[in-house]
Amino acid sequence: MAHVAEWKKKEVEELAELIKSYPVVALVDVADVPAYPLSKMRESLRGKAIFRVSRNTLIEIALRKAAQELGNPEIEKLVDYIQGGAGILVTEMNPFKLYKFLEESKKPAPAKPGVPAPRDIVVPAGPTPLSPGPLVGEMQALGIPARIEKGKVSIQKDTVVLKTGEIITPQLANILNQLGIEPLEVGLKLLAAYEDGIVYTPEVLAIDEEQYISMLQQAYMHAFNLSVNVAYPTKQTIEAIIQKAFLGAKNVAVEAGYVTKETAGDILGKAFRIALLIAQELPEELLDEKTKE
Amino acid sequence: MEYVYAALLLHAAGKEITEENIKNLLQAAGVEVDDARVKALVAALEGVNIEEVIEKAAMPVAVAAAPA
Amino acid sequence: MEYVYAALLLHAAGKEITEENIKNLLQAAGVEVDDARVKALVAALEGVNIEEVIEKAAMPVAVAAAPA
Amino acid sequence: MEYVYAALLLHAAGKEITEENIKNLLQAAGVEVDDARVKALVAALEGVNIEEVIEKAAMPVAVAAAPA
Amino acid sequence: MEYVYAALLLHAAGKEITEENIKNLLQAAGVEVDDARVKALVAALEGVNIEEVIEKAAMPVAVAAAPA
Amino acid sequence: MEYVYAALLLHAAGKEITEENIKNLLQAAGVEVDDARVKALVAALEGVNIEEVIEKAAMPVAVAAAPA
Amino acid sequence: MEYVYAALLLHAAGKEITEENIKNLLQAAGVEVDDARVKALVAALEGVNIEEVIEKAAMPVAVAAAPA
Repeated sequence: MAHVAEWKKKEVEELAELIKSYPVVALVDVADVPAYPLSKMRESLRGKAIFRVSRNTLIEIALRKAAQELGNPEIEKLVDYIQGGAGILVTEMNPFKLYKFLEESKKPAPAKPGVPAPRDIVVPAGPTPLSPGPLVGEMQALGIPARIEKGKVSIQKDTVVLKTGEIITPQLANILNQLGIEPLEVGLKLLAAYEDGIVYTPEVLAIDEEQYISMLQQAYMHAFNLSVNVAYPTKQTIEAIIQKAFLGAKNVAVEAGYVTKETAGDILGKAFRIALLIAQELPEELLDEKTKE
Repeated sequence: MEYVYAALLLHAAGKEITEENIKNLLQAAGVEVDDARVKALVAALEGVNIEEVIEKAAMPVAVAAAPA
Repeated sequence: MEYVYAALLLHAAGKEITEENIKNLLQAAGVEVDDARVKALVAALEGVNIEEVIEKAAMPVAVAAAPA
Repeated sequence: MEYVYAALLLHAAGKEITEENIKNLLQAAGVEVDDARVKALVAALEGVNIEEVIEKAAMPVAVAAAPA
Repeated sequence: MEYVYAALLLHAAGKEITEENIKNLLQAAGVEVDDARVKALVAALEGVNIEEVIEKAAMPVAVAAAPA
Repeated sequence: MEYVYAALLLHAAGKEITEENIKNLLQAAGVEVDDARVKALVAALEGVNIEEVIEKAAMPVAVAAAPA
Repeated sequence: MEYVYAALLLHAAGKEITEENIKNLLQAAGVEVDDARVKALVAALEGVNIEEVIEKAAMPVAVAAAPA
């Protein structure tokens, strides 16, 4: 039997223990996250989740061990999602909330050559703290309208320097870094999350909040319509119910040409509008002075 | 609606809107007149400033046309 | 407007809109009834498709409610 | 406008819009009738679908949106 | 909707909107009254200024024209 | 509105809208249930095609908003 | 839609929208609960001001008035 280092045994032990003691276990990829943002992220996770970076092989062993000890083979499915530089994150947040939280805690990061732009990169118009130098020429070469104003470099107008998916060149990275523009994003990339026998992938977890909001609104409108249409009054709908009844009554009266204090205006108005519209169809010489107005 | 048009015709012609006048008009048009409707109409129009009402009716046009 | 409400109450209740029914209702509400107005209303409503007119009033919001 | 109201009264009453009918009506309203205008009105209305116009008038905003 | 019309009839007639009055009216219309619905309606109307609410409804164009 | 939501939840779940079911739901939501309101709701929904009613826009204000 | 109605019922009842509360409600309605949907719903609604969202839905007139 191959010798296994003592620290590895201990590490697996600890990881398995974590996996066993939280309802939600997520795998995250930290390969692209530099040390500093990573420590920032650890901070923001404090109190919400426990986060451990380890070796992929040790995570795999720990998952299998936890699955066996819990008698829950489902957890082992997470092994298939280990990728990059994996870390393990255990929490009580539901996987959807966890995903949302991780997305929201992504931080802007400086430009790196060779990396695709996650979205259009814009150099905004306005003054910069940069002093005149060779950089101005480089900017102009890249189509950035830079000028010297009051002894500093100033950008004349908002300029898109790179479209989504285009690769950042070393020259551009340098310029963006000098300007203090951070076009990239770093954060923990969720690979998969397990809870209650189900493994959730990012595609499933990326919920469209707008859609839920429109569903809420639709549900509310349904309730509103139901309440008003069957005249079941609630605090929110009593006014609409009264208005519906009133307008129904008024419309019937107007349609019938039954003049009351409330309908006189509508009925006379309607008759007048009809007359006006008819008058519009008539030749000019037929109209008297008043109608022409 | 013929009762309403009769009232407006009288108004446009500068005549008073009375039961008799409306009745006359409707009869001239060959309408079999329902006295109750004439009565009710004249009563309802009492105190109504027709000129004003008509002007307002033309107004929504202006309001509606307003929003940019 | 109480005369119109009475008529619509009858309509909503599936009852016939007759002079007598309207009168009854108005009296039950403690209104001193003007026969001419009752007559006029019933006459005016003849030939009006109440259901349709009410519905017409409610319609356009459907447009509005349709989520963009 | 009294000529137009006269025509609409006839239309609402289900009568034909003829020169004679309009003249009768206007005279009953005490209006001094201009024969040429009556003639022109009747001729012009021949090509107008009054029912359609009435429908349009029920929707003030639509009307409102119309004027260019 | 007959319950609501009953309430509006009472309002238009200047009477108080009480469970009893609504019930009376509905019975006069020949409606089999459901006490729970009467109760619910009267409770919902408490504190509602009907006049104001109706006025709001009567000005559809103004409302509609108010830009969001 | 919680009573209406309860009814709609039942409807969406394909369950019958009965007083008991609504009461159960409201209690599960921690609402102190008013029996009269439950009764009134069930009575109001009797014979109603919910699918149709929830899609039918309720606010009649829009006469003015009728699209051109 | 029953999940959304459950959320609105909780909101209207002044209760917190938690996985447990929604699950309870759905089970009380006899719905076989899909945990993932509950989780997704609760996560999506976190931080959403439901009152505000609903109010926006309640103003269809403004929408309707928006000229095309």
